[in-house]
Amino acid sequence: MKDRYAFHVDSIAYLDESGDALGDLPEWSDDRDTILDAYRHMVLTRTFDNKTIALQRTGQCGTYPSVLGHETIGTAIGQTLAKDDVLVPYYRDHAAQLLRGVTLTEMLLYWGGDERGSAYAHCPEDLPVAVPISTQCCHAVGVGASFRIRDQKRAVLCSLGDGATSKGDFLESVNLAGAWHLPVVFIVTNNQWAISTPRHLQTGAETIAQKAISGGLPGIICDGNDYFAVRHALMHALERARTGKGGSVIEAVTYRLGDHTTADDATRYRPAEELKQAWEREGVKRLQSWLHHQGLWDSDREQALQVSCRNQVDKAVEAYLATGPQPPTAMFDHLFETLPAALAGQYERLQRREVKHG
Amino acid sequence: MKDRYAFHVDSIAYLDESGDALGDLPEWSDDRDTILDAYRHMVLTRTFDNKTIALQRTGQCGTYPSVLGHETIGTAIGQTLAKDDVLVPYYRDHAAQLLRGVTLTEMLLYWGGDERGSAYAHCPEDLPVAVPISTQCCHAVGVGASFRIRDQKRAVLCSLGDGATSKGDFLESVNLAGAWHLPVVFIVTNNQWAISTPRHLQTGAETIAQKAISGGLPGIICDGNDYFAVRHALMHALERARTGKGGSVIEAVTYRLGDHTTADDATRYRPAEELKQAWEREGVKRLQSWLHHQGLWDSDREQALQVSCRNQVDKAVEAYLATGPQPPTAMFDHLFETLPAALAGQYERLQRREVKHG
Amino acid sequence: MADVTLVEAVNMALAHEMAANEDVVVLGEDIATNGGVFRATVGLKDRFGFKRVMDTPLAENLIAGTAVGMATQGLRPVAEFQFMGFIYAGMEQIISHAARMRNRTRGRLSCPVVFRAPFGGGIHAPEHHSESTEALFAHIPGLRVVIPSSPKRAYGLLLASIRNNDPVVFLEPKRLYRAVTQSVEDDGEALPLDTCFTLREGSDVTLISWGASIAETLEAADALAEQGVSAEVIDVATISPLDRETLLCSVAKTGRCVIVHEACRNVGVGAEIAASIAEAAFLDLQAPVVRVTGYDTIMPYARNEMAYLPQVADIVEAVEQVIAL
Amino acid sequence: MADVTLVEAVNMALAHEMAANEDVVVLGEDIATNGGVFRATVGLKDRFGFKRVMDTPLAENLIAGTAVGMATQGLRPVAEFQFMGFIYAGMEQIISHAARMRNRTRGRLSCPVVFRAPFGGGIHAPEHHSESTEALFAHIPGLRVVIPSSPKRAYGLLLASIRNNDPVVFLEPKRLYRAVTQSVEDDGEALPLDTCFTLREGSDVTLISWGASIAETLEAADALAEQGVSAEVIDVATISPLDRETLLCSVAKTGRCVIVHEACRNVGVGAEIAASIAEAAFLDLQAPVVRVTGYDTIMPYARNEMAYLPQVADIVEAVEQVIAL
Ligand SMILES: Cc1ncc(C[n+]2csc(CCOP(=O)(O)OP(=O)(O)O)c2C)c(N)n1
Ligand SMILES: Cc1ncc(C[n+]2csc(CCOP(=O)(O)OP(=O)(O)O)c2C)c(N)n1
Ligand SMILES: [Mg+2]
Ligand SMILES: [Mg+2]
Repeated sequence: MKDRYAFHVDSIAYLDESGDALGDLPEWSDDRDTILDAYRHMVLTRTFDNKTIALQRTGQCGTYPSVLGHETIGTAIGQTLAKDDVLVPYYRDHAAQLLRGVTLTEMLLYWGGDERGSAYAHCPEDLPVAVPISTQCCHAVGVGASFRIRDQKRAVLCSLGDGATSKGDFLESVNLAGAWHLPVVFIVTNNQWAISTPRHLQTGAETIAQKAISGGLPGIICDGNDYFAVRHALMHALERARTGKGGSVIEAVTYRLGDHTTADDATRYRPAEELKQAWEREGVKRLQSWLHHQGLWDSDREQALQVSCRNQVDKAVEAYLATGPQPPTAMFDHLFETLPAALAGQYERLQRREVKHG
Repeated sequence: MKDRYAFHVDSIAYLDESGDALGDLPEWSDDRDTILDAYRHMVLTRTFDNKTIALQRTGQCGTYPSVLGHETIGTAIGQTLAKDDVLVPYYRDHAAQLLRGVTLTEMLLYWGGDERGSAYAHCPEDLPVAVPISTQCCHAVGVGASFRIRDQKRAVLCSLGDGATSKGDFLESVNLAGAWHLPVVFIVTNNQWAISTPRHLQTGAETIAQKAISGGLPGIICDGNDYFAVRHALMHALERARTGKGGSVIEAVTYRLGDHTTADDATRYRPAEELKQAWEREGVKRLQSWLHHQGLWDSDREQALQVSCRNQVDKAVEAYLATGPQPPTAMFDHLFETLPAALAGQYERLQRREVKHG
Repeated sequence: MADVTLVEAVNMALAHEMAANEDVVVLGEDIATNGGVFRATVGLKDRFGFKRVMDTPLAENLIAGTAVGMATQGLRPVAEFQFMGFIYAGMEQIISHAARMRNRTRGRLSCPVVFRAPFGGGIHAPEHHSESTEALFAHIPGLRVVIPSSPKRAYGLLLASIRNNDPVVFLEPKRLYRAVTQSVEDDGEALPLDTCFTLREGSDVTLISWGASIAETLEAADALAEQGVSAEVIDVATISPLDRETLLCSVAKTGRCVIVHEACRNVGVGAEIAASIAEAAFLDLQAPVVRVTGYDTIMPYARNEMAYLPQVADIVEAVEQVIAL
Repeated sequence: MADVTLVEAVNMALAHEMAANEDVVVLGEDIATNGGVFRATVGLKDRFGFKRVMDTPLAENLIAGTAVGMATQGLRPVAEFQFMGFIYAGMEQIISHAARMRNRTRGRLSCPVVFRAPFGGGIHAPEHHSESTEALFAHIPGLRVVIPSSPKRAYGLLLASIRNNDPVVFLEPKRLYRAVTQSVEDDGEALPLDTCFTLREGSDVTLISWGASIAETLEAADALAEQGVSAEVIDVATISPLDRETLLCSVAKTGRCVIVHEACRNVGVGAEIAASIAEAAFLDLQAPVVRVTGYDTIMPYARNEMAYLPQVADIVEAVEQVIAL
């Protein structure tokens, strides 16, 4: 006797590589302003990225992970999340975080090695970047559980990379989201690499999205360089979450166009040809082409945008470079809510030492 | 544009609840001797179980997890594994371990709180019980990897409970088995409960077997009280593994007929009616009925078997109770291969102390 | 006023604070319907509902991390690990997130989680059910480590730990769970988290201990009194941050000190206490600070576990040794 | 004979032992094709093949547990954690299995795994990339903890660790990875795992350190020599089990002791050393044992990390303090 349980994941796309529609676009594509905003934001993100890499190369910033090739996903996340949803980002979510209200200067401070970069004056409930891979997934379900406990109609967006899906945290969290019916959407940026580890060494699964099945969640794949596909998948998933229909997993397929971080040299392990081909599919140019085809964009606007982005970034860099370091004693300031008596001696010693040594 | 990736898991069964064949039995069911052996072993296991619970109740054994309801799965595992395969058991695998060569006395020593219970004189490569749930899954893929590294055609059988499938270890290991194409078969004893946590709170997944999909492994469900189904699933999976076709996940569906352990009282959380129904489906009686229907069993044989099992168990209990404790200094004997000089002082102090305090 | 055991006092404190504060929630394995394998959470689900009393899937890393996430939303989760031997899967979340969320965000988010776990040996349980690894947590900045050793201190310290706005690892000596009863008033009075408790005053030697070993330490003090030795007994209780003041004042008075703990000796909390006292009370000490501890071995299985645990005679012998100097 | 850096010496030892013994295998994230993010495993894949040099999926718990499983089959896995800050997910496997497999099976199975991880601060890396939590492992019976501080010791101690039949946590001070070169002969000579290394003899004070802090400690010894203070410098190197003999002999000679480590002070390895010396050398000590350590805070991000790390001036000041007594 045999019974069969069947499962599936679908893969969606709206634009081809050259920015032509593959068929009908989603209804919301009428909202041209938002789409123009998206494009502008992608360019801002890329401008910031270039600048920050330059700062790192000249010793003015710490190790930095380039967002090149991830602008589309981040922008779609930032645009789709509601103000009172919560973003649980990973370290390549610059585009999303900026739209949430993290300032360019905060971001520079963070990568420049200053804790104040995670103080997020404008999105106080969003989580900071979790450096230990995949650990943020557990936080996301915790935030989602708090929404359920308090009967709030809010969603959590948890972002992670393809490498992160191999770590138990992700799978345990997907399982909890399913068991507790939590309003948590996981979006996996499958950029084909985890540092030097290619996607096929990361898992034997045909898709990343199918990992959702292990927790009883729906999974979907979208072209991560296709703004319409990513945003559409997100809108649907977040709406489900907010309306009590539970969590889901989105796999957004893209390619990491840069090195892993400024400390990495991808030529050691990555075929040049593969990179070249990936550039053909990248999302910023693709959305620009679509806008061109619609008559919504031209080279004048492009030039103006470039100038304005550079100005914005330059100002942020200025503010960053003008921010003096915290005093050394700052390491005690937020260790506990109030400094325990047991640490008063160390605090004073540090104060004295600084006065002495400079 | 939409692409679809499809997945499935099948569920198999050969006997109905009363031990009648649902259709054709597997070919190997001609081998009546092995099936009779299986039944005899199930009865031995159950005899041991009853006795050990009695020992615990009278202060002669430590906390003990009853195997009631799990005899069929364990027996099928023990019969299907080849001598040079490796068993990575969990703590409810008495039936399997006994067939591997663990002695009844070793088992009593283990649950009686004596490390020598894991010395396994007769199956030196099998892993000991891993108390921290699910952690053994990682060991199993490690053993599987060593087979691959050394080009050995051996399989690993990793056993775990339904609760254990929620812990990252299992999912990470399934993923590695898929990515590295390892000869590891995971068998999940889904007995509906993890202590007091029912299956539906453990995961939102419709089946446990579908968790295999997250790592790109095949998954299959079998009736865990149906000796033919469990053994057939195992034979197929192990053969695949040994012949380089990779790992898989088997979900064996049964019911924990006893308390979680002797320290537990399941009436606190479990409906009596559910338990009653489960007894209708249990596997030992079911195989007995099948044997009866085939004319292979009768009450005389049954009585003789009961007597012989009791004798075997009584002898083991005698040997167990006659085994004096290790000397306290035994705690140093296998800490390292040789005792580091740094610990010589502590060792001597313990020796002296024992002489003094008795 | 009720006569309660230590584990009942834990339950009382949980119930009190859940009633007083909606943000307090409880999660862990088998804690809701079953009331916890040690019955510490019994009755909470019926009183406060499934929403606030949550049975989790079997995954300690997830339990720890989910609690951290909840806390960033202002909830005050009390997360139970069924045994301390199973807390290690949660270490990454405790070390890398719970202890750091406030610091990392410069106070924007915080982590008022209590991580509860029964710990220690002596109940004849299987492997991994008898650990005492408080030292691992005491070494992590940003965490508090609290260990009660009586029903009253369990009640007052657990209330304080839940109300505290930072993460607390709250370890309950399971050997004492039902060892004694004490009359505890359910008055919501918390105890301080930064002070050791002097259980008995004395002038000849300071005995410093915590957790289940407090029982043997007090017995040893009795035995010593019969020999005419007056022992001061201090329950450290708030293991980290450590109240060195109380300890040093006592040693300044007695000039001698013996530290007793069940955990392994090497790099245990006793080492920190001994090093701190030996440094700060260098001129007061008339004898070296001596540690009476578990051995630097794996905790033996049940049959031999008593050989591992510090006994009254070991403490008395150590005191005799330092007194002789 | 080649002039090599510490990380090159690590690579040399790995290559040597892989060539000598087929059972030695290497696994971790990005260690094969990429040769490790610090290049410690560079060239191994080309030389020994994918079968013995394995890029793993991204899961530290899995890396640790897979290594344990391999070891039960007699392989000798060397598992790399990319940074010590990411080892915590592997703690359950290291504590509950690696350290216990031999004991649990009464010697039937064993666990000859080396868990390698770069550790310590000073390279201006992001959060979690600068930890020094050797104390957590030193507290676990059944584990060895080894920390080299020169290319020669890296080579010799790593060979010894791989050949040792028990689990070793091998921590590499990444600040020293490329700080100096030393001529190291690839002769397969292992160093002992149970002996501290006396780097410099002296008579006035014993300076005890390990890891990257050895650099500042040696500099401090130079500075003190100019002041006429003769400092003995000992590199503990084999952190656990701890060679107390060498340390005590030195303190018996000098009567004074300063311990220097980068990790937090509270319940650090320095506490164990200080407590052991203060107990065993009670009558030899002319001043309290003083610890110069990192603060009991979260390691600050890059901009302020130097304020956290013990500096030469801090060591000199501590020595002046104990000499003044
Ligand atoms: C637990 C943990 N292990 C290792 C690292 C080091 N590390 C940083 S990024 C990274 C790869 C992550 O890959 P992926 O999840 O695919 O994200 P991507 O960088 O490709 O966007 C690794 C191994 C880490 N930060 N945390
Ligand atoms: C890591 C860990 N957490 C908790 C426990 C305590 N515990 C022992 S058995 C068990 C339930 C396991 O359930 P399942 O995997 O379904 O196996 P079953 O007992 O039902 O056969 C728990 C929570 C443990 N041993 N290890
Ligand atoms: Mg990636
Ligand atoms: Mg179960």
